[in-house]
Amino acid sequence: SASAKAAETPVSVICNNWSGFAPVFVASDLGYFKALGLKVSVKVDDEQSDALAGIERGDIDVDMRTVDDYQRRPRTPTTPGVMIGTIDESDGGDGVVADGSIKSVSDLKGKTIAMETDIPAYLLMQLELSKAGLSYKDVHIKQVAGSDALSVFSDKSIAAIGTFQPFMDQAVKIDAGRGAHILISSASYPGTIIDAIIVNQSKLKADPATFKKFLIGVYKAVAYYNTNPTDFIRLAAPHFDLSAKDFKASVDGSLTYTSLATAQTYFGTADKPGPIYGVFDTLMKLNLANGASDHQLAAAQSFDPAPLASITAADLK
Amino acid sequence: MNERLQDYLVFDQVTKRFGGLTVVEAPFNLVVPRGQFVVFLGPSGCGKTTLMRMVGGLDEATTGTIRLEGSPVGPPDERRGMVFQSYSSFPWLTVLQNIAFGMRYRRDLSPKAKASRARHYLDLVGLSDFGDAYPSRISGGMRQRVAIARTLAAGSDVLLMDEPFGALDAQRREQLQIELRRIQSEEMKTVLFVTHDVEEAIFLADRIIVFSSRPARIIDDIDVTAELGSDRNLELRDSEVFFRRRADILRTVRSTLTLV
Amino acid sequence: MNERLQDYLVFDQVTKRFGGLTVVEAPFNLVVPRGQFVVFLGPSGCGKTTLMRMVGGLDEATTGTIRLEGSPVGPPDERRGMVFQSYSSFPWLTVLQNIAFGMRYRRDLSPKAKASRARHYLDLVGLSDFGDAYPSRISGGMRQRVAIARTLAAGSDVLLMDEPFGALDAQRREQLQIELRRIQSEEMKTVLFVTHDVEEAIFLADRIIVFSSRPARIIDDIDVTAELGSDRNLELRDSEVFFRRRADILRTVRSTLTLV
Amino acid sequence: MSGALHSAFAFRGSLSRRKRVAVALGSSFFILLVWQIASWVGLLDPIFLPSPLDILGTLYDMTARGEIIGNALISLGRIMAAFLLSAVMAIPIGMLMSSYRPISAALEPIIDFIRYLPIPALIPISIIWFGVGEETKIFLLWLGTFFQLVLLVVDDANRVPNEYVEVARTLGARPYEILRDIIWRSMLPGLINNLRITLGWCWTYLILAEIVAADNGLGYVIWTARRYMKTDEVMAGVFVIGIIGLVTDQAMRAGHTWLFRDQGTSR
Amino acid sequence: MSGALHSAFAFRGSLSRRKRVAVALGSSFFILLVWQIASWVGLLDPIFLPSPLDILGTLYDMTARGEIIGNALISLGRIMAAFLLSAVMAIPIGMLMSSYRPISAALEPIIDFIRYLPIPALIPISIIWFGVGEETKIFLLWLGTFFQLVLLVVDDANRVPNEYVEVARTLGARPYEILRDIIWRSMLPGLINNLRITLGWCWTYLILAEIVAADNGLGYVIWTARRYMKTDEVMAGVFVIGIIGLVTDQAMRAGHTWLFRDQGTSR
Ligand SMILES: Nc1ncnc2c1ncn2[C@@H]1O[C@H](COP(=O)(O)OP(=O)(O)OP(=O)(O)O)[C@@H](O)[C@H]1O
Ligand SMILES: Nc1ncnc2c1ncn2[C@@H]1O[C@H](COP(=O)(O)OP(=O)(O)OP(=O)(O)O)[C@@H](O)[C@H]1O
Ligand SMILES: [Mg+2]
Ligand SMILES: [Mg+2]
Repeated sequence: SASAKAAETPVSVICNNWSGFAPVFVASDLGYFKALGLKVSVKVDDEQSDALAGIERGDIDVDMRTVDDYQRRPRTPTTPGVMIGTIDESDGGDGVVADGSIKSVSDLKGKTIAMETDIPAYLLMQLELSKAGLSYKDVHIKQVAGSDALSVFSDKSIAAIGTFQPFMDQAVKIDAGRGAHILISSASYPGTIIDAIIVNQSKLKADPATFKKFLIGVYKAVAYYNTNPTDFIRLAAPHFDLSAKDFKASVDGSLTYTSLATAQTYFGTADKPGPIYGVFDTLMKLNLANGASDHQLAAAQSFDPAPLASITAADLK
Repeated sequence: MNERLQDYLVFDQVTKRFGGLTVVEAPFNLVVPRGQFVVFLGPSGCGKTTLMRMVGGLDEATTGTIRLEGSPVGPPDERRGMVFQSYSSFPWLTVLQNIAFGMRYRRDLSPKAKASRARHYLDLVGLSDFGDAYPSRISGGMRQRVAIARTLAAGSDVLLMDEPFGALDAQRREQLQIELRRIQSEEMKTVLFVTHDVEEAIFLADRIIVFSSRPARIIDDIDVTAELGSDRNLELRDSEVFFRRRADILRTVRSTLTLV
Repeated sequence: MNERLQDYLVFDQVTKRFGGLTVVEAPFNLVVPRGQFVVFLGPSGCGKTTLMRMVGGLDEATTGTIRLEGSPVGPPDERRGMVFQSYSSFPWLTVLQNIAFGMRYRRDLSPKAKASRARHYLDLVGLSDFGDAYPSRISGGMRQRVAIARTLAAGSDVLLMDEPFGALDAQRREQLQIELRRIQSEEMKTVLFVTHDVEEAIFLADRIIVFSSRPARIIDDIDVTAELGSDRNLELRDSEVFFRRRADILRTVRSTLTLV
Repeated sequence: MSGALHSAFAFRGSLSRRKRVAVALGSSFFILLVWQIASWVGLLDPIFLPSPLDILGTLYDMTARGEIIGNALISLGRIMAAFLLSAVMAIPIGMLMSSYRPISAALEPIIDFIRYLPIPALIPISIIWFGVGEETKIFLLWLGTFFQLVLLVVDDANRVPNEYVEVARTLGARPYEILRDIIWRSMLPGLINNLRITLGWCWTYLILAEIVAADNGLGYVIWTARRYMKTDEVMAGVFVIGIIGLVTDQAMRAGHTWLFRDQGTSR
Repeated sequence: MSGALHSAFAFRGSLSRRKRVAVALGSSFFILLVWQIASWVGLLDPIFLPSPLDILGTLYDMTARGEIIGNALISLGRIMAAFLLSAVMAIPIGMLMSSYRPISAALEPIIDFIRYLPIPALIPISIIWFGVGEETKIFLLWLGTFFQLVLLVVDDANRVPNEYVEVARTLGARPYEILRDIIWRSMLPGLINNLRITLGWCWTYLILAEIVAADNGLGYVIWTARRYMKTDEVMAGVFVIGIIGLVTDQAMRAGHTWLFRDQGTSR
């Protein structure tokens, strides 16, 4: 055991404090990583640019971001980073809350919407706008941090806010007086807002076993959630400074942890790519259109399904 | 009325202590009639400045009271003008503006009257050429003259002058002594004047108070006017009686201090 | 060697201008032999302090040079000690520490020697009771004495003293005059001393330089030692020859200044 | 009574220690009371600004859960490290800039430029340089403090009266001795005041520094709470910072008064 | 030459205007050169820190696209508004705090508390109070400046020698007249220096303020660019802020020297 401890491979992870990343903490708490010979540490940072800087410097091994975040500038086809798995998908956790006067997306024309342009709500909104024959040129976007959206909504000149949970529910509750309601929700776009596990491909090549083990730990924790949600929540909540109840509320109706099977389905294999490749291309178009990306990235180069495919159900035992 | 004039400024059982240090010892009593020119003569550190500051309202007596026209002196006001030992002028004002500042809070003078008065005192102290200079550009003695002119321009009833002529040359000093004496007697000003120069003391004073070393006690109270009359001029200075008085006082003063 | 002693301190065609204002007019020449006690006497604002500061290396002559021991004076150093007209002591040091500061940069004295020297000068200026007091707690005259003691403790070869005794009482002043004269002659110090007190000038000086009003020119150069000898004591002060000389000089001084 | 009031309100008057504390507590409680009442009558929405009592309750819970003290100590450590680093660099550099014209001419434009820069924009480059550990956090705090502090030091050193310098020079002090014995000692009271002021400034950058690749510290606690809209916890964290500030500030003031009680220069 | 160097390096010496400018330009160019060379040889990754020439090129493009000048003016306007508000409030309050003990006793703890608070944590409540318009932005900038400035003002007012106050009092000045004629005039040189320092500080809060419900201003430009990791644009915006800072700073320094040239108090 002493020698095993000495051989523990450090893995440093960076992500924002979104409940979707809880399996990493739970896997640590349950000793899954330790058993696999990994020593995982997590740093919290909202900013994609900070994470990229960390990876560039070599301090960070694993980044967890949404697929659309992955595509953004300054990523070029040569920027290090490849997606090897998923951890959760947004299932009502992101969206747009609108004033009572906004019945449908087309009512937003010419209105002021407060939201950050690098959150999932922005993409969802873009999808809905194009469905309604509109684009971001037809609305007025005011930049605001996702956490500030709620306060901003108290200003009557703001017709809608793009944000995430728990702010969406809070906005509906606080501003019930003005008929606040959820106009757009990620629940209507399953499999679109997916958090991916991103690693440096050269590191992956050098030490595929470590990353495979990391994935095993994560999916074991997801499996633990699916069989034992109460215990999982009890373990996860303190990592977010939340009570078990609050943590449960932040998961239910917001997100789904992707199990090994789901992830494998999404990814497919190198020969037979799964649906996530299609989602990638859709998002790529949106990102290119709104200027968040300036390089056409190929899905084939952005995913590496091999580590995931090599995991079997037996590994999770 | 007459009584009022007689006990115009009264030190009534005054004492002053700074922490453990007794500067003025009880009972310090002194009655100064209106229009008297009183010179304080005493060893360095005995408490002269402290007494002046208490009259000016800048320090408070530890016990006892100082009364002016019958009522205890309060915080400083324009009735009591002061020339400080460290002749401070305001660095952001020119020499002329510094002098004019003396009248800044007088509401009874027109701006024109103030300007001409300021110019008058500027000339009086011999700084006509330096009206527009700033204090950082003039010599120590010139700075002292600015402070004197400022206080004279203010025209207070009581003048508290703490070694005002210390940094002046003999010539300028004599001239200002004569001017000061003239102003004082013409305008019936009451003056408390600190100096270390016995000759200056005799020349200016109606009355000389000689202090012991700290804690300050009065060891002599000399009525100069009784001996020399109230007219003072340069001839007096060379006179026999002046010279004799000077020698006497010097002797008294010497006896006040046992030097270490 | 002898020549060296004779032209120890030399003002060579010195002039000084502040902007448009000529303070010292060319050619200002003066040769001071080593060990001479020179008193500068002149009207306020004539340029005495400016001359002293130039010797001290704090100001630069506009043209001409000042030479000490043959080479032009550079920036200030410990050879030339100065007592400033505004007697500044360091507020963060006690009186004794201020005096000891005078020797702070002398490497030839042991800490013990420094301490005893500091105490010696503290006593000399009559501040024995105030060694531990801070400058903010003492009187103006006491502060001046601190500055004097500090400079004396430093023990420079050349002493530049700008009205050092201005704020002292007659007693203390006489005592310090005698001490200064003693130190100067015993230690062969060269002293430049500014005063407005003619009596003090005569009592102290080997030589008195009388200045005109600004721009400073030498209007008289009096060899006092030739008349009074080099021994000075209190009796001298009361002597006939002293009194006569004083009257003479006062007359000269009076003539220097046409008062406005 | 009216006399006491009058003398307390004297221009540059003095106030006994006891009265000062009483007034200070009084005014603080008054503000808290107004705030509490405003909350009670519903003027303040607890989602955006909880009442003082709620904050206190939350603070108690968080402390009991062990979320406060450890993190506060970590933040305090970071601030101290960054602040000491700033001070240790700014004081000598500022003194030299004040004393030597060429040095100030060379550094002034650089300092003037950098000190205007928005710290958040410089985070990625600092991660590249210093990684995701403590160094970056301390660097960011340092960046926010050093360049302002150095100018305050220059100002303090410039205020040292030339007279003092001249006295020392005529006593044979060499430049470094003047710096050590005169400039330093004479500027000390002003400097300590300015350090106190700058320390407060340093704290305002805490969140900025502790949301960068963070895993602990008060800034992290506040930011995490904010992400889940727990305003009471945000405010509890903010309160802790305020209290730390208040205490260090008052302690430094008291130390200042005590240290320089004899100099009679600054009140 | 060596003599000139020697005299330039004199303690508290002087340096001609021309030499000062030469040294300043020299040192600035030196830094830029080192940076440029480091970029050329590949020491700096352009994704995180582009070279000065790249930044200049980007700046040119952005200016041509009309992204710089208008936004810079908007930011300048916000800073000016917030800064003037801070100064207009801090100067009288600071002067009163310095002059009247009870006022300082009452306000000190409140100021000490607030000035430590992390501004980002207070954004939501300020949006609630002031909406999403200019008011919130100006309020946040004010919040970052006022509480620090007021302490600097207190310090400046405390440094006014008691002697000056005493002279004025014996000339019959009443308290408000002392404040106006003595404290104010005497503290002015120091105050202007401190205002200059605080102005720089105010700018560092620009991004914080302009990412709150913003759609214009340099902070917004920088933040938008940062979201998309357009580091060259970020740095171009940062550069503009730095240049604005440098220019206002040098102008204020020159004004200071000119205004107080006769007082001979501060260099
Ligand atoms: N920094 C300066 N700038 C401009 N003029 C100055 C400066 N310093 C001194 N002066 C001028 O030089 C002249 C001589 O000044 P100095 O201080 O040498 O006189 P002084 O003989 O020492 O006078 P006092 O006996 O009053 O001390 C004065 O007229 C003064 O106005
Ligand atoms: N603020 C203070 N705190 C403590 N002691 C003080 C304070 N001010 C003055 N003293 C002491 O009071 C005594 C008298 O001082 P004061 O200034 O009145 O003397 P003075 O007679 O004016 O002397 P001088 O002729 O030297 O000006 C001194 O011994 C001094 O030490
Ligand atoms: Mg006195
Ligand atoms: Mg002089």
